[in-house]
Amino acid sequence: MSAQVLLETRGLDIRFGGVVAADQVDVEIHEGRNLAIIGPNGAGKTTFLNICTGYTKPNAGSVHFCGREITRRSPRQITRLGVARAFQMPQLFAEHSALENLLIAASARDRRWAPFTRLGDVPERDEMMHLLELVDCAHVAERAVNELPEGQRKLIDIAIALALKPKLLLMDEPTSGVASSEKFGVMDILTRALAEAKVTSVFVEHDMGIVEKYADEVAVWASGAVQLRGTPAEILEHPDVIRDVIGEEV
Amino acid sequence: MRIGLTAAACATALLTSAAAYAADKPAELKIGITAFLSGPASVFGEPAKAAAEMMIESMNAEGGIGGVPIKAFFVDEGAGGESVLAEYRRLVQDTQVDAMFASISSGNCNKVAPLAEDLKVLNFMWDCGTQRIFEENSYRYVFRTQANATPEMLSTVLYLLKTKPDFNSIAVVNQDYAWGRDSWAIFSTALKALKPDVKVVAEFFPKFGTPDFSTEISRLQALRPDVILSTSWGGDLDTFVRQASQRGLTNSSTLVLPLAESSLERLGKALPPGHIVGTRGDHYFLHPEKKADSDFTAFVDAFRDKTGAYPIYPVFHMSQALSALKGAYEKAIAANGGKWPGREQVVDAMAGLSFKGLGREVTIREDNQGVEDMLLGTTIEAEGYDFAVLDDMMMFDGDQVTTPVGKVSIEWLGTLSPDFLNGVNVEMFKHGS
Amino acid sequence: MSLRLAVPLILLALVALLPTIAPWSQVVLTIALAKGLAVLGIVVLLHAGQVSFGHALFFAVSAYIAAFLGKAFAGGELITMILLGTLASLAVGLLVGLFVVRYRHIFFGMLNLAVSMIFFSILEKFYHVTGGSDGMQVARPSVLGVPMERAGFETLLFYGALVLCIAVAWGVHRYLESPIGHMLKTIKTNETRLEYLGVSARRTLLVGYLVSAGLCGLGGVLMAVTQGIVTPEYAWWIRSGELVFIAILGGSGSVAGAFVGALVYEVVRTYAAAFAADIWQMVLGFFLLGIILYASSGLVGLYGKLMDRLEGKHKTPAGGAKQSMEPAQ
Amino acid sequence: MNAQLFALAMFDGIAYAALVFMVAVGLTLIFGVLRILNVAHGSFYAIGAYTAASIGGAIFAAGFSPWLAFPLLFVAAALVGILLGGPIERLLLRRIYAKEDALQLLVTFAVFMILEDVQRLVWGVQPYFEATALQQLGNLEVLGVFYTKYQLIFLPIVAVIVLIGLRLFLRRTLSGKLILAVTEDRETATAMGIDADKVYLLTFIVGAALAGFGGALASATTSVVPGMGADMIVLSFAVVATAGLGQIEGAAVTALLIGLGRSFAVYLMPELEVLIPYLIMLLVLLVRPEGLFGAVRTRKI
Repeated sequence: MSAQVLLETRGLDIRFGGVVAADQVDVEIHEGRNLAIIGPNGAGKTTFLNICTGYTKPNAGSVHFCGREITRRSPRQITRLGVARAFQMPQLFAEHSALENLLIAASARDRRWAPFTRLGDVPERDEMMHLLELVDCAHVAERAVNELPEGQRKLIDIAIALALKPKLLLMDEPTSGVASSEKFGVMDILTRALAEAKVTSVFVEHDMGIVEKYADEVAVWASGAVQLRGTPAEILEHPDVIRDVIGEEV
Repeated sequence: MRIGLTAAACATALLTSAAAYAADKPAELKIGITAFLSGPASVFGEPAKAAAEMMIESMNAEGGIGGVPIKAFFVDEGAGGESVLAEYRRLVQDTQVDAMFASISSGNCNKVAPLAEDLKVLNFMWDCGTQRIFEENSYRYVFRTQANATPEMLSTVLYLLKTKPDFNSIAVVNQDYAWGRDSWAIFSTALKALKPDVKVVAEFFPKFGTPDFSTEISRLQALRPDVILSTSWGGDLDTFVRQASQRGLTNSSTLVLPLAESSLERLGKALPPGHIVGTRGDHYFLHPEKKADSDFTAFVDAFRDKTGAYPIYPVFHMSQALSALKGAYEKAIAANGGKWPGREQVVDAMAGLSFKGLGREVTIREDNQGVEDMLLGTTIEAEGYDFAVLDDMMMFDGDQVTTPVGKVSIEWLGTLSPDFLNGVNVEMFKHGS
Repeated sequence: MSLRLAVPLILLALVALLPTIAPWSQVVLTIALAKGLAVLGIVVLLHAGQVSFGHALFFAVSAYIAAFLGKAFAGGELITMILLGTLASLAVGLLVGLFVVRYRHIFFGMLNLAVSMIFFSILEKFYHVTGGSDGMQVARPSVLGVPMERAGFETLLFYGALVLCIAVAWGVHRYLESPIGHMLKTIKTNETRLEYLGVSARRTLLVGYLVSAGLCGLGGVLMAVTQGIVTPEYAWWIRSGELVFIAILGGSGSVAGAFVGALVYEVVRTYAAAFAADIWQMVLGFFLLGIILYASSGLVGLYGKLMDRLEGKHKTPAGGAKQSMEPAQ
Repeated sequence: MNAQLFALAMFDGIAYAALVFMVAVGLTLIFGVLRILNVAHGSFYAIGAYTAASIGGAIFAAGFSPWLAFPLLFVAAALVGILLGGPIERLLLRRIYAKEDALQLLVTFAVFMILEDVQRLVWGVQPYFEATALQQLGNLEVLGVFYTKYQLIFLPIVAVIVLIGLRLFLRRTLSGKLILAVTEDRETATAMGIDADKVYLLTFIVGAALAGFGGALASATTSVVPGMGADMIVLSFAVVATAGLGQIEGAAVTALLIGLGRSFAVYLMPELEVLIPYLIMLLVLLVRPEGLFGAVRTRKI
């Protein structure tokens, strides 16, 4: 593969009590190739994202981003290097409106503390409105985020991550909580937005239809380790996957 | 509505202040009294308030002062210094009181003295003990109608040296605030001047309001000083004495307690015989010269009926302040040809004033400090009282034990020599005689 | 001009004029303004969802600085006192802040309490330096080199404080509306996300903490020169509790509420102490309970509701000058 | 410092720690379950002391046996728990569980202010002193120094009994297990059908009664004066935070730490005495931000 390696983990290992959440995980994520992570619950998918973003510290192993070691850095430092994250449960600023959530993110990105400028007047406002349009949430820009339906909250959560203009975006089940009829709509919006922003994405996903349509590569997780990796076509036809993963999901 | 009233009051104030002299006789003579009605020091404030009410009632029944009845407004010092100052201003500027009695706490005296001077209102520091105020500043409107810490401590040293001349070592357990620190500075300076060979074996300043002296008592028992001084008062003193007597410390050391007169009744049998007690003046419900006086005993009985306790020194202090007020007005009225005096005339009349509260006569010196005789005694058990009373009492001459005008107490005390002890006039009294 | 805007302006004018008709109120009002500044400090932290039960510390630090300056320079200079006092509070705020911003909620509150109690104990214990529990006199300072009489000084303090408070309130309001102010609020709602934006929650809180320490410091100097005396009581935990009390009374999170609360509190306290001397604490206690149970948005919230009713609106409108001073709840 | 002084400081520290523990353990129990830091706990302590001292004074004056002083301790504790704790939880705290920490704390602060004045209205301002219980047990001479058996032996034993009793109550009885379940995981416990209202009420009563018990025990050794609650509560806060919120055994260890620290300070550096609890708290929290025995909780994202 010619694409440059963005993120690379070597020998990640962690366990909680008796549960093995990561066991010798070696993963490479390549620029421009969207990776879907699939696998049964408890396989360690979220833990993988937590380790990559510094929220959980591994017992052993290393994480490199763009060639730089980030294993024991904090989420904040890793974010500043260009890794953004969207969450399974949207992590929003509950008392702020959708637009304000994005404006805070944009101010954070640009280090704009500006103690006497109103948040609503920062120069990134137009850019953020555009981002809201991109995720199809412009019409709820002024609404408080805790009043919005889950689907829109997920999109805003992702938009916050996109607002940081990351090189790599890690998404934990972007379509969970979204009505199944809307999932493809949401993913269409997202893919468009990701493409426009030239962001590589990694997403944890349970819906194989989504994986098939939107992923460039798939990694199958089980018992804290990557069991298989390949293109969606290869993976989704693999008998083990059909038995252990898809079987469970259907 | 309130603002309208205030405005009217202020307008009147402007008019009257223009004619501060030769004022008309007012409908009432208003005084503001600050006292602790909450917090630990309310053991002093509450009896003083009760006494003030009783005394004002009886003064008013006899025509008040120059025919004008007195009306008192009380301020709770327990509400904090800030609140006291705000109330003080309100009483002076809004209620337009004629005089202020402030205060019990030395800290509050420090605060109100400059304020009284600014507001040009007659202020009696009716109970606080700090000797510093008139030594560090001079005032026109501020007077102290009783003694201060220096005569109180010096007389204690004298009493101790006269009754227990051979003691060698002393320890101190005082409350950790200005009174505790200052009184020890005065006491130790005087003691070192009068008996240079005494060893100070321990100095404890436990936190004000501390509930537990166990550790200090353990140490004192290990050190076994001949004498233990404590100028504490109220709950702190009670706690210390009780814990000390429970653990036998009172058997091995003599306690010297300059403020214990105010705790005698509460302590009951916990304070055993043989310990030295001061009265912050000649304030004692069995005052050897007064206990045969029917007015005095009638007051003591009435006070007991009202409050359930014998009067303690703040009651005497209150009587002195009220009597000083009466004396000053009467003197000013006389000087004014029988007409009601202006405020400044009353202040003028304070110079050299002598007045008599429940105890002996007190005289105001030229530095506005009152001179008062000092009574101390040693505890005994006596029939008719289920608490310790005083025996082997000594009365010291106030003039001799008060810092001379213009001198700073600590410096003056430092210049005393052991001969001083033999030069002071002492009158002796026994319990029951 | 709308009624909603007119009433506060009329109240402000009344406060400004009151001392000319009731001179004794001048000092009470100055004290209320001084406390209002400190309460504003509490309000800033409330935006981050944190409650400090030790902010009296900063109040006391600057007050003692003023007292020491006055002692060292025989009176001293008001402007120097204000500047150095506030600076000292900021310095202590930085020192304490670096430690306490690692904690949240009860721990944050209790650690602040502990630090302030340490300072309180030191003030009480080191009698020979600090005057112990009796405190220190604050000599009346000169103002820009001009020595002052009491009356003139008090008037100047009052109007100076009033102007200062208006300016500071505006500044704090702008700070809270700014990006960094909004980031402070996200510490309350979602600190994890803030970190995932690449922003240090601790540093953001530290900035807020410094602002609040500075505000308390400013209030402390003002209080010290108004009172003419400082005592360790300035740093006592009950005093910190009082600041939080006033913040809630005024309307938690409201800039205007800090001052409204402080004014009302001082008046209630003064009158409760004067007319119910035995039970003034109880009166305040019930007052506080009533506010929390029946009007938890505080006086400013009550005012908002009243105005809504007067204007015939049943739902809270989005606009309005007063409204914008309140945080989104 | 020689061996004798060392031993004396130990004895003093342990006796003091026993009293502090009694108050702090009630506070931490309440916090563990209700998640409220109860400022009014200081008032419960003071009222317990007043109750024991005033009832004691009355019955001993009437000629009853001085040994009644010991059952009286429990009566005072029960009165505080049931007459004060119960109504306060039911009528007041129950209405504020949904509110922010700060408001909850302020509600208890308001209760504290109210109870301060209630104490003054009921008991006046004169100090009470009722040491019958202490006098009944007499003194003990250790290393040439007299100690009261009450402080040297009785208080520490009571503290240990309370500690063991609480452990047994929490681990062996149904009510105790319910309390523990709610302390450990409130959501799950209520989801499993535990009647949280009842658990809250019970906990608050027990916690308040412990504070009252602490006050009653202290009343034999000290003057009962207005304002005694305010100092105790700050000290208990320090103990509870240092121990880790909701940690009962931790409160015992911390109380001992603070008690010993304080008494050694009196012997070595009296100036530091009042600072000791706070210094210990700061040092502990610098190293262990959750307190000595507190556990780190990571948020699930």
